Amino acid sequence: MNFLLAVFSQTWRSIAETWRTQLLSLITITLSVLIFTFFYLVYSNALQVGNRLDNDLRLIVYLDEQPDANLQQEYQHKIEKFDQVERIEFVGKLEAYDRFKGQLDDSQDVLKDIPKDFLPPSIEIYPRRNLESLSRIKGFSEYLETMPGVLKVQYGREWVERFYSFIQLLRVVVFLSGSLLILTTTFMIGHSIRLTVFSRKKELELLRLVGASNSYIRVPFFLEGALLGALGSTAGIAALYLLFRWIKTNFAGQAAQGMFSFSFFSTSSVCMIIVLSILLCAGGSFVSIRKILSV
Amino acid sequence: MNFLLAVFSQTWRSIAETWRTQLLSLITITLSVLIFTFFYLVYSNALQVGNRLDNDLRLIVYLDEQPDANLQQEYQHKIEKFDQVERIEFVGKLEAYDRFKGQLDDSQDVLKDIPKDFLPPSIEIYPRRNLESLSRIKGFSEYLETMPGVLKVQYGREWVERFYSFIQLLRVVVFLSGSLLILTTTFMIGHSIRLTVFSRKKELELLRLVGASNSYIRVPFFLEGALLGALGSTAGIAALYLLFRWIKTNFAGQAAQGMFSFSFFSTSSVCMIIVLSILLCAGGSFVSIRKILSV
Amino acid sequence: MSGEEKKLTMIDLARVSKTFPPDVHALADVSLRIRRGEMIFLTGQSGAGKTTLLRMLCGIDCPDKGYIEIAGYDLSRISGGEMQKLRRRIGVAYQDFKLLPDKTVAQNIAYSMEVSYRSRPFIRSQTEKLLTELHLLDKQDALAGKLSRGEQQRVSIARAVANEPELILADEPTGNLDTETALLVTQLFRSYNEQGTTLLIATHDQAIYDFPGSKVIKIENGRLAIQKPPTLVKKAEGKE
Amino acid sequence: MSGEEKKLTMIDLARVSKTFPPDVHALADVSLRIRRGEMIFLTGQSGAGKTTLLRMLCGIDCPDKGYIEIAGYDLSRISGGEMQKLRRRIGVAYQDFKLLPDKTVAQNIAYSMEVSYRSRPFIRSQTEKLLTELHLLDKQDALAGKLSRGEQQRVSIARAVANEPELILADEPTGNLDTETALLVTQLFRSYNEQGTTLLIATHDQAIYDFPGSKVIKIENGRLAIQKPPTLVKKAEGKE
Ligand SMILES: Nc1ncnc2c1ncn2[C@@H]1O[C@H](COP(=O)(O)OP(=O)(O)OP(=O)(O)O)[C@@H](O)[C@H]1O
Ligand SMILES: Nc1ncnc2c1ncn2[C@@H]1O[C@H](COP(=O)(O)OP(=O)(O)OP(=O)(O)O)[C@@H](O)[C@H]1O
Ligand SMILES: [Mg+2]
Ligand SMILES: [Mg+2]
Repeated sequence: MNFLLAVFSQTWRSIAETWRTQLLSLITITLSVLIFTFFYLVYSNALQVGNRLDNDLRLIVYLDEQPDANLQQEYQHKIEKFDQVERIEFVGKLEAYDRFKGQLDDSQDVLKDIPKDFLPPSIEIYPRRNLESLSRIKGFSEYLETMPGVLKVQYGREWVERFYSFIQLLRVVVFLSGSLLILTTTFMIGHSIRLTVFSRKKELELLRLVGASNSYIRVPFFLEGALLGALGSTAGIAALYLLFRWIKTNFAGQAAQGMFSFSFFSTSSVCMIIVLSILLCAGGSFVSIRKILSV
Repeated sequence: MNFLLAVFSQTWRSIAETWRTQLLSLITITLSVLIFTFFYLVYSNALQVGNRLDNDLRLIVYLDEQPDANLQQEYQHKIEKFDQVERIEFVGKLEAYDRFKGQLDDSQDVLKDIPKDFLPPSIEIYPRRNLESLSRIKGFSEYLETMPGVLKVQYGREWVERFYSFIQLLRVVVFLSGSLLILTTTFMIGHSIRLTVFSRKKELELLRLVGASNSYIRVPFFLEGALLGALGSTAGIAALYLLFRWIKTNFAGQAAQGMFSFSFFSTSSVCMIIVLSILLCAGGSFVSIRKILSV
Repeated sequence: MSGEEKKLTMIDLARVSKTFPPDVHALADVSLRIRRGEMIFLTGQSGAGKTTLLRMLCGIDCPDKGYIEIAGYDLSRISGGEMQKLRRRIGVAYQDFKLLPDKTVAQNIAYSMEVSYRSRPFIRSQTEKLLTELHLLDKQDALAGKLSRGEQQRVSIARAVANEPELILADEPTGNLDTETALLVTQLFRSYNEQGTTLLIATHDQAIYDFPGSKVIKIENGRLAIQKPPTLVKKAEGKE
Repeated sequence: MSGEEKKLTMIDLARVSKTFPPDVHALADVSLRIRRGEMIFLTGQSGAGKTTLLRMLCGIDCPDKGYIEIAGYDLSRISGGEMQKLRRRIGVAYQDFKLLPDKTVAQNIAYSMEVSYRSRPFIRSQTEKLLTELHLLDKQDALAGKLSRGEQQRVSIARAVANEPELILADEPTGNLDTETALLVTQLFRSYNEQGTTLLIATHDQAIYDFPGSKVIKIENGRLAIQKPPTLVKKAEGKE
């Protein structure tokens, strides 16, 4: 009872006396959490963008004759022998004609005099959307061309390559910046905590000398660290959320319907981040005093 | 002469005695420069990516009749009245047929029996590649549809929107992270310098008390700061260059031929960055002692 | 040493040595027994080893060789928690004061009582009483760092005695005090001694120990030299 | 005051006052003239204002009111550069020593000489000479923070006199020293005085100023009280 009272009054007093310096630590933590979560958010959304952008990726295999059900199965078999694919679609001559007509829209009249089967039938292959299968797409297309009855294999080679390298590059950049930032923030928070502890080194030493027990000295630091972590991470996440709303309303407008579905962290992730920050700060404080308390 | 000797021996002694703590500052500066230049590089390359990705952006205006030279000029005039454009191209019926034939490649035979003028003539309009003109593209397309003789206006609406919002988002993200990082690195370097100066506060005070002149005290700090800045920024840029090479060889391979032309800073930019770091660190040290030297 | 005698002993040193690098023999073979309730003065030239001895008695330093027992605890075997409890029973006035310059005088004095969970009213009344006795009541709320050295020294003494310790160790407690102010300190120490507190005071100030019946130990280059009365210091004995 | 007299004057104070918040009148209306080559002792109870006076003489603090002149310079009008040059001509032994604990004894002493661009051999020989006189030669390469308080005090005195200043200000220079060691310091000061150096020594230690012909000033609550001989202190005058 006495102990708890003493510890709380200690904590309270130290906060009241040092809040100006603590503010600096708080800003550090807030900034760190903000930066860290910002990158995490960008990274996780970037991964999703990658998954959506390549929905259009497909190989079109033009055939010289309309395949019957048997042949279709054979083709399917052969294709799947080479690589796992997401989906295979057979497009007959008439289907192709309808599509073309659909594209011409108002000017469908121009097709009036043309036989409905002037377009070749085709197979549309949607490969697995991952980077390994992409790296093999050229080989895939060459393999498909060797199949009997194949006129030509077409795919948005240029686009595919652009996209994948772009997305992959984006991932690498985000990942690298994230790593650099984690390094920096760890450094900063550690530094900040060490500074706080160090600025009170004399007081801690005196407490040891007059016989304060270990917990009497440490618990206030632990509580302060936890409080800082809680406040800092909450502020950081709040700032991130505001930023997120701002970006979403101002920049992701047109994209929102389409390929991006920007999402914030789930509530449980937010809680995790806050709890982690609290543990980190409290733990950091705790460990830092250890060294000083070797008197 | 005496002064210079004293100052250099002072500087040398202080470096020899405190290089362990200075190492921390050096790492801070290196990290900061690395992070900062990394983002700058990403940002400037991202802008370029934006400029290349949209080379494919165009509006296709299908016409019901092949326009003669007069009409062409009239169209051109009307189009340019609405908005500045990059380029306008007239595609005649035969040209359209040739293109279509080219696309069919090996299966050109299917076109054998079809009249060569079954495709409508069109105008291809390449708008200015900037965000304002993009935001008006819908209006542009509607305007074009009101022109006489226009069957249909087509453009990769979805793609255009996707791309632009994506690139714009990328820019915002990179810009925001850059700002956050500049904030953080400024904070860190300032902190680091203040710490260095503070750790020698007692010595500086003593120097004042025994009658050292201002320059006797400041010049060594200035030199040290400059040295730190030079070493730190050089190390940071060197690290960035290694990173750049690594990314380029490992991830930008396929893209290198196409849309990205990854480029590092020019030599003069590198020099600028180093000189700026030196000035910043030296100046920071110089200013920091000011406060202490008010004894 | 019998159990009875052990109970009466506050400080027991046996052949204690301490060497600092490179080869400063700060203490060499010091054996000493101080009974409860005694007031002993420790003298010796500057650099003789007085502070080193006192630091070992409150557990800041450890001896290289030898055996130290305080209030029945063997300092080489004591656990961390017990050491801290023991420290609460010892009041130390350090030669360099160890005051916190950014705290007020009252706060500085309160530190030694707070760690023993003394009640607030007790802390307040004790602080006021001591500051009155040391003529510092008007400085109660001044920052310790702003005081004159002599005032700081008195604050450090007040902090040492505030928690009513069983043992008071004072290192040069009157070095920055004029004769009159030093007298206040001496009187304070005497009154504690009369209540049964053991005191060990390291000092150069002949004025405060030059009275009939005073018990003085002199250190010379880390060794016990003269003592007055001569029976005070035990013969060197092996580790018991 | 005639020009001749002005040349002979080292320290000139006219109605100097200093008040610290909240309302500590550390100095009140102090007028004082000390001629070159004199050795003056400044005494007074703890908290009387001795340190405050010395701090103002070396320009660390400014008086609230009054006029201070050192070696012909009016301290209220002196420029920063001139103040620094003047400080090189004044050696100060502070009451709290102001040593750098992480530097060796020799380095600490060298500071006062390096700022005057003294040559290395001079610095070395001067350091050795002073340390020998103060019985500290074996501590030359020890870190100042590791020394005993008395040793530190002597180092701070050595630093104060090392640059052969015209004026030496010493604040309680023997507070942590035993009688014999204090004698070394007194002798050092005397020898400098004999070479013409002016000395102002704040002290509580009656032993070092209780000799025939000594000149003693006493401060009481910030005011000059007794002086010996009585002619020493000038009458309070207005600002000249
Ligand atoms: N940490 C240390 N490292 C090296 N030498 C030390 C250390 N502490 C003390 N000494 C040396 O041990 C000797 C005894 O020091 P101590 O502080 O005990 O002297 P003291 O009797 O208290 O002297 P004073 O009267 O000057 O305070 C001194 O020569 C001192 O330089
Ligand atoms: N910076 C300050 N702020 C507030 N009060 C101060 C400050 N410096 C000194 N004082 C007060 O001024 C008075 C004179 O202090 P000073 O240090 O001059 O005394 P002193 O004569 O040197 O005493 P001692 O012999 O104890 O060193 C003291 O009461 C002290 O508390
Ligand atoms: Mg000592
Ligand atoms: Mg004083």
